[in-house]
Amino acid sequence: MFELAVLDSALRMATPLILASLGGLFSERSGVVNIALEGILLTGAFASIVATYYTGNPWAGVFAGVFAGILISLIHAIVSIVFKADQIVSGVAINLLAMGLTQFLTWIIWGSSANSPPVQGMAHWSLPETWGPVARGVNTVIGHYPPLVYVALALVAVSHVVLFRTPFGLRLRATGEHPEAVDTLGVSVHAMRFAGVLMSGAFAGLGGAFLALNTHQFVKNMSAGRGFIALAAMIFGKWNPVGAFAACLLFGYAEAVQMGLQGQAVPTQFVQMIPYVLTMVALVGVIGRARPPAAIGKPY
Amino acid sequence: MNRFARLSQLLSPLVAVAAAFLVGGLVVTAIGENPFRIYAILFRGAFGSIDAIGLVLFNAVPLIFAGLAVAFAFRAGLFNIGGEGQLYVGAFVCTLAGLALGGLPAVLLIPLLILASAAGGAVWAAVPGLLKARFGVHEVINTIMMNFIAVGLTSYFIINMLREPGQMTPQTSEIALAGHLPRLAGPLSRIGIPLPQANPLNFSLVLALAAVWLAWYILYRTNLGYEIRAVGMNSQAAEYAGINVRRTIVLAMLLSGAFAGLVATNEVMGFRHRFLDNFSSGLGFMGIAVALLGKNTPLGVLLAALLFGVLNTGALEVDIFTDVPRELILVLQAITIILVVVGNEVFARRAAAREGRAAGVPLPATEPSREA
Amino acid sequence: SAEQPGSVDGALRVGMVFDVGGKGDKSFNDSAYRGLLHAADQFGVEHTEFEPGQDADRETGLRKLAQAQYDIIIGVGFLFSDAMRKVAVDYPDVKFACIDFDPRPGETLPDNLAGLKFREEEGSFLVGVIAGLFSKTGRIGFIGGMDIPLIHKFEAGYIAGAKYANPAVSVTVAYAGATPQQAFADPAKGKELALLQYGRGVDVIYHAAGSTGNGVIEAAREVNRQAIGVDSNQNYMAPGNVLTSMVKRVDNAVFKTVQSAVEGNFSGGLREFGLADDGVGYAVDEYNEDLLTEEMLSVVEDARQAIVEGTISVPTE
Amino acid sequence: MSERHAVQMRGITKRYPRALANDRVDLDVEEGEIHAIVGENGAGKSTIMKVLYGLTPPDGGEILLWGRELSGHRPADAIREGVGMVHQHFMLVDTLTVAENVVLGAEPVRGCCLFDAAASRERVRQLSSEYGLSLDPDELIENLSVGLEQRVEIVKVLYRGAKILILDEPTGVLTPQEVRELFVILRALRDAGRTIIFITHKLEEVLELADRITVMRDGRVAGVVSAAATTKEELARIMVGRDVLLRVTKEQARLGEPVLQVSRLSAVGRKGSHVLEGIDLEVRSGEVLGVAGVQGNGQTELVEVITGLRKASAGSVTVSGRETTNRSPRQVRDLGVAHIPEDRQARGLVLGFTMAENLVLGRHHREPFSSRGLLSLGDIRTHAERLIEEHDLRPRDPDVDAGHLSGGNQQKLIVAREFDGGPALLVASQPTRGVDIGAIEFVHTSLLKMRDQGAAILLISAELTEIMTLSDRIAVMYGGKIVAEFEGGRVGEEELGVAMTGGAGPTARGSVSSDGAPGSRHATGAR
Ligand SMILES: Nc1ncnc2c1ncn2[C@@H]1O[C@H](COP(=O)(O)OP(=O)(O)OP(=O)(O)O)[C@@H](O)[C@H]1O
Ligand SMILES: Nc1ncnc2c1ncn2[C@@H]1O[C@H](COP(=O)(O)OP(=O)(O)OP(=O)(O)O)[C@@H](O)[C@H]1O
Ligand SMILES: [Mg+2]
Ligand SMILES: [Mg+2]
Repeated sequence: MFELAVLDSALRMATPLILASLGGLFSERSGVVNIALEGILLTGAFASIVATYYTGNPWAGVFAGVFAGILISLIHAIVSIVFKADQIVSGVAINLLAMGLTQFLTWIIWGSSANSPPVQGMAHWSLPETWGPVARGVNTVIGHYPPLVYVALALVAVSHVVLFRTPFGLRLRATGEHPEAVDTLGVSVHAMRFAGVLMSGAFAGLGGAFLALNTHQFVKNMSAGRGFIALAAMIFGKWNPVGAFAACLLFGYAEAVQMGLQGQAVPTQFVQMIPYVLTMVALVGVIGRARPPAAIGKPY
Repeated sequence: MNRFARLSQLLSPLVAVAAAFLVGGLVVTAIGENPFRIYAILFRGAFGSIDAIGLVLFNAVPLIFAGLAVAFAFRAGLFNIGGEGQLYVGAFVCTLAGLALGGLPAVLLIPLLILASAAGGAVWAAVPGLLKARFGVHEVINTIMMNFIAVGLTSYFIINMLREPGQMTPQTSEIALAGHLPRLAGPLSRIGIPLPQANPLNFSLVLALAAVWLAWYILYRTNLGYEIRAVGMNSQAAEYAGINVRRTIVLAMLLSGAFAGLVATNEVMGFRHRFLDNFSSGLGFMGIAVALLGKNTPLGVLLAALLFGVLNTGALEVDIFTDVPRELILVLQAITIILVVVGNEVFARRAAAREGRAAGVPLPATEPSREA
Repeated sequence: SAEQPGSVDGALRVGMVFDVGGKGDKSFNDSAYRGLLHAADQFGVEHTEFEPGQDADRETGLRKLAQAQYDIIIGVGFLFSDAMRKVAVDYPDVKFACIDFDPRPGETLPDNLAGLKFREEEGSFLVGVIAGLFSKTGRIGFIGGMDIPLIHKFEAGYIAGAKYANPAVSVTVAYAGATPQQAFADPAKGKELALLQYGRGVDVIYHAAGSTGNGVIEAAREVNRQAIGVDSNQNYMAPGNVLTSMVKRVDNAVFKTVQSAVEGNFSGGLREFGLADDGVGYAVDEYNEDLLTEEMLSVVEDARQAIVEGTISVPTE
Repeated sequence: MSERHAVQMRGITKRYPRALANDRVDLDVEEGEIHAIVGENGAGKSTIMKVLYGLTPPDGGEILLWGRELSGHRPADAIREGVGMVHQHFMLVDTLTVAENVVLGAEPVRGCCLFDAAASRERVRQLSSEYGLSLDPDELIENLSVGLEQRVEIVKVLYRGAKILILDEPTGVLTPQEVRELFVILRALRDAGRTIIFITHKLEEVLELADRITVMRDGRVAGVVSAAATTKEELARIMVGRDVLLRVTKEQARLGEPVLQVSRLSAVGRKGSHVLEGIDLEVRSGEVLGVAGVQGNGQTELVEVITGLRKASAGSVTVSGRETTNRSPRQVRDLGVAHIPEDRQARGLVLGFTMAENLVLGRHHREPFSSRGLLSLGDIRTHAERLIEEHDLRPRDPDVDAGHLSGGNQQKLIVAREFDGGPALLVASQPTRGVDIGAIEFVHTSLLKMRDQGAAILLISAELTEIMTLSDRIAVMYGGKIVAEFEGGRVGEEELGVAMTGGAGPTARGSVSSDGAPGSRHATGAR
């Protein structure tokens, strides 16, 4: 259970979850529930492949994923912030929209309702071999992760700093707790919430880009429920970047262990349940009540 | 509420649906198809014949149950994303009972299987309910997790223990004939509605309508409903009023799960007569959309489920007979939801503004009381 | 695609209903679709096709096609078995064919329903032989989509073949998921499953997991090991890293079925396609010919001969 | 007093869907004065201030600051022009620290873009010592008493360099000592040249503190008077438009059997500390026992234990001789205990329920409102119509949602419900908080009427005048204990105040407040 391959796998499985849950966190910290993470992941995945397909450059795909994530979360922002509609309804609708739109466009662009052709993937980062044994050593340790894994890890730290060490983060957190207070201080609640929701789009879009670029392909509904797991991780992590990160690692780890345990005497279906049962047990036993931002879900 | 507000309550979803069709039409045009032709085919698929209408209803039935499940829990302030898992367990228990109790006559077996469906769903929903009531764990996470677990568990039992002998297909044998819900084609033909015999519409529709009524009745005519709504709107006040909040949460989840479990009456008792692994393909999630579109009221759920039934049924026709894929319908559904909620807000604000203008005068300040 | 019932020029009308995954899956469904296109090319038949959104749509869709006077309706995938049985009886003038038909013991099919089965285990046996011969580590892997009987056939044949080639070989087996989503449409999961197996010394992995398997092939490319494709020839997807593909000639079956209808000699009943009639096989092309040695191929061909002659019987479970 | 006008508002009109909140209001505030605005609930006081602060755009009228027209109608514009506001409901973020709340929206920055926490702390320290407002910059708001929260609000305003301070009902939730301290601070601010606008219902305060007074009624200005030249009675008359009984008269209590008996009652808070310690109480039929105390000293918890909302860790509670210790709220209610909760919106009402539904809350499960698990809608409606009639609830429509009622009417609804059905014991917690003098008068007379009909009444109030006028006996709580008991009418405000603070400094808090019930702190924030 602790072999390197399993840990590696855990980190990679966790990466899209980490990105999506960080995204969800910015949205929810600003007071906007975001159950659209699933749809944003999917949209990001799709856009990243489209862009890579046409440009041949996976980094263009990364930017397209982020951009598409922002675009689709803009719908969520407009519907739930400007029009003050129910945030959960909006999220459900966006999930549907993402599902339909990505399949529809897959069909338009590639004539397939199932998947895209393979595209150029992202080269792993590594030091030049000419640097000698040191470079080789470093490469064997870190070289087997896709670049976006490092980006995700860095973003955990960045998110923590942004949320807890910048004026923006202070305002964002205050907006989720007590929007009136923020408003009376001359800070625009709408602007903060737009920022939160759009950031969630950017992060989850990036998560989608990772998901697709890592397999070099878009497959319909390839988010496969990860947006919901990310949401659970965010709650599990008590709306903190580091907490959410830890929860994602746990989920990723449980998933990897599950994959690694298969083929033993236990029926696969039971092994496949491990992450979910583990989550429930952990929630009851370790974590208990998590306190969401006080004004979450309430239009302002 | 004044008449304008009431009218707009009715009107706003209609306008939204129309607007969604407009947007969908633009998309269709953009891909070089004639939207009028596509929509004509869509509506032919949904309304073109008695058969088509029967299919609309048939497709609406599971959405009614799944939507009620979400809406009912919502009234207690709970967000039940676990409809999918609950309906699997409901169908599983129903199938088990239908296989085991073959000797019973229909008058006994049918009610028993209906109960079994509801009970299966209820038990599955009770777990997150209990965890919420007892440990305060957010039901959203647990219902999601329970979905995955339900799918895995039923899959295991269906494939490894209950699979129809000699079959590859991961499905059980047929349940006892006495447990089949009759199709509606026969009775309807007798009263002059020529629904084809092959149409899958069955008595589960009647159960769905009864469930809509029951949900409404429980919520608005019983103590329990009063308490559920009180807990949902203000659990502190409910506690103050002597309502056992934890118990109410568990009960609300139980009932919510029971509604989800009743999907089995259509799938297992009325249509396939067996449990097919992974039969649902996301009904539980569509239930969320249906409930929200129906504003979490039983009647709203019914209407929203019918709308989705129309779209799904028409989508099949479009998919078969044109080059426009069914995904367009998903897009259409999503746009409809977005526009309905936006429309509601816009209408509500306009109604409020009107009311203000109509009132025009300040409210009477607190009048001195007569006891003074 | 056609919309109006009744054909204009008397051409035969063919309707095809896909399995989960649908047109463009580069695998099972595409193989069926290729057969249809080939037939359209050859015989000028008209055709339409669609993918059902939910389970009940299978039966409804078949009926709609029958009502719209399609002459022959092909369901792709065993999930159509029940619906086909019912609908075929209601429309005796329409011909039906079901790929991977799942017969009940002792069942006889109506004259207008052809059940087309494949002995995937036989093809899987041969790619298993190749894997067993190729593996340097003596460890090979299998990744299935869902833990269901159909996929067990692939697994059982593959393992038997590998053991035939190398009795000491060990096979690691994994399944992707319990929902169709996770099982057949999650390449990220497939890739991780494969990387994990490769990380444990496995050097060849055979997948039977739809789009999830695309991740397996991607993993092979990434760590420069071998994958084995399934259903369609997937060798091109990562040249040099797809050892071979177990091809299931659904295209041939579809083509032949349409042909029989065109020529007026369509007959109902069960038909099984195995190694003997090229219903299944393994792919060798420019992408993998450098990987397969003469000796390997001769062992494989011997095995094929033995299976056809019945001296080797391949397990299905 | 300077000649300059700090604020001139001309013809301000503000219309809400259900009310004309401000109707051509003119307001002149001179530089360096303390200007009070008084008026009943809903008179439009908060609205005119929100307009001034830019929170609410007016439908008409103009605003001049120091003779210049105010540009823009956002709080940011007002803040820039030197206007600061302490809101009626505090605008503090619970989960942030004092310093973070103070600098929010105008944060000091370190480096390129990092929040400078050290500088924030330093500024808060500096400002609070400048005006004698001792505050710990690192304390979380959720751990502060209301009095301290208010200081944070004031520091917030000062931090932004406000020259005009608006305080909307700043004294409603303060103890007498805290009020006195606040006044000292406000006078100091005025003497330092700042202009203060001060909203209140409390006429004594106005006369004590203000230089000039604007009286509002029904959204209009009913008069502007100088504090030196008016009396309480005159102010009340301008406010309400009629003579008001400023003091209720009560008859001698006719004591009956003991109804509520509390002995050696203790309860433990979330963090394991004692929130109640060895409380002994007795309330007899026909008697009002007032419980005074600084908020957060266990009053909330005492009420919760008595009504079954919180578990006792030791001791016992009996009602009419029956043991109710740690019984469920329903069991307690069914013994004839009625309860006016301290926070009407958080506990007392389901805002999404209609008036009729709210009027049976807590009794919905009993005959005649339900039988065999089914609601009797007819009886519920009749009941509602009767209570609406008897208590003059507005609007007179049982189908209106309680959320659409004004604050005063919400409170009256609860009073009507809890008074109905002849309870043996009435636990009334802050029964007149935030309601105007007309409604206060009503609640007070009703309470005494109930007492005279033989009910036992436990009255908890932060309003000392209320305690002193209504109570037959007064118990004082401090630190979760009863520290003193007085006969009603035999004790002065001063004496009570000293007992309430346990002899310590005026803003001292007992050990219990930091982990009081979750609702107790919010109670002060909500209206
Ligand atoms: N934020 C708001 N949004 C909508 N309506 C509001 C809002 N605040 C108050 N109201 C409406 O204004 C009316 C009176 O509100 P408010 O509570 O300010 O009155 P009040 O001054 O407390 O009245 P009373 O004199 O009876 O105590 C109510 O009808 C209420 O619904
Ligand atoms: N946001 C709002 N929406 C609708 N109506 C409102 C709103 N705010 C205030 N009102 C209405 O405006 C009127 C004046 O309200 P305002 O809050 O100014 O009263 P107030 O004098 O401050 O009363 P109080 O003493 O209760 O604080 C109220 O009767 C209420 O009906
Ligand atoms: Mg008010
Ligand atoms: Mg006010």
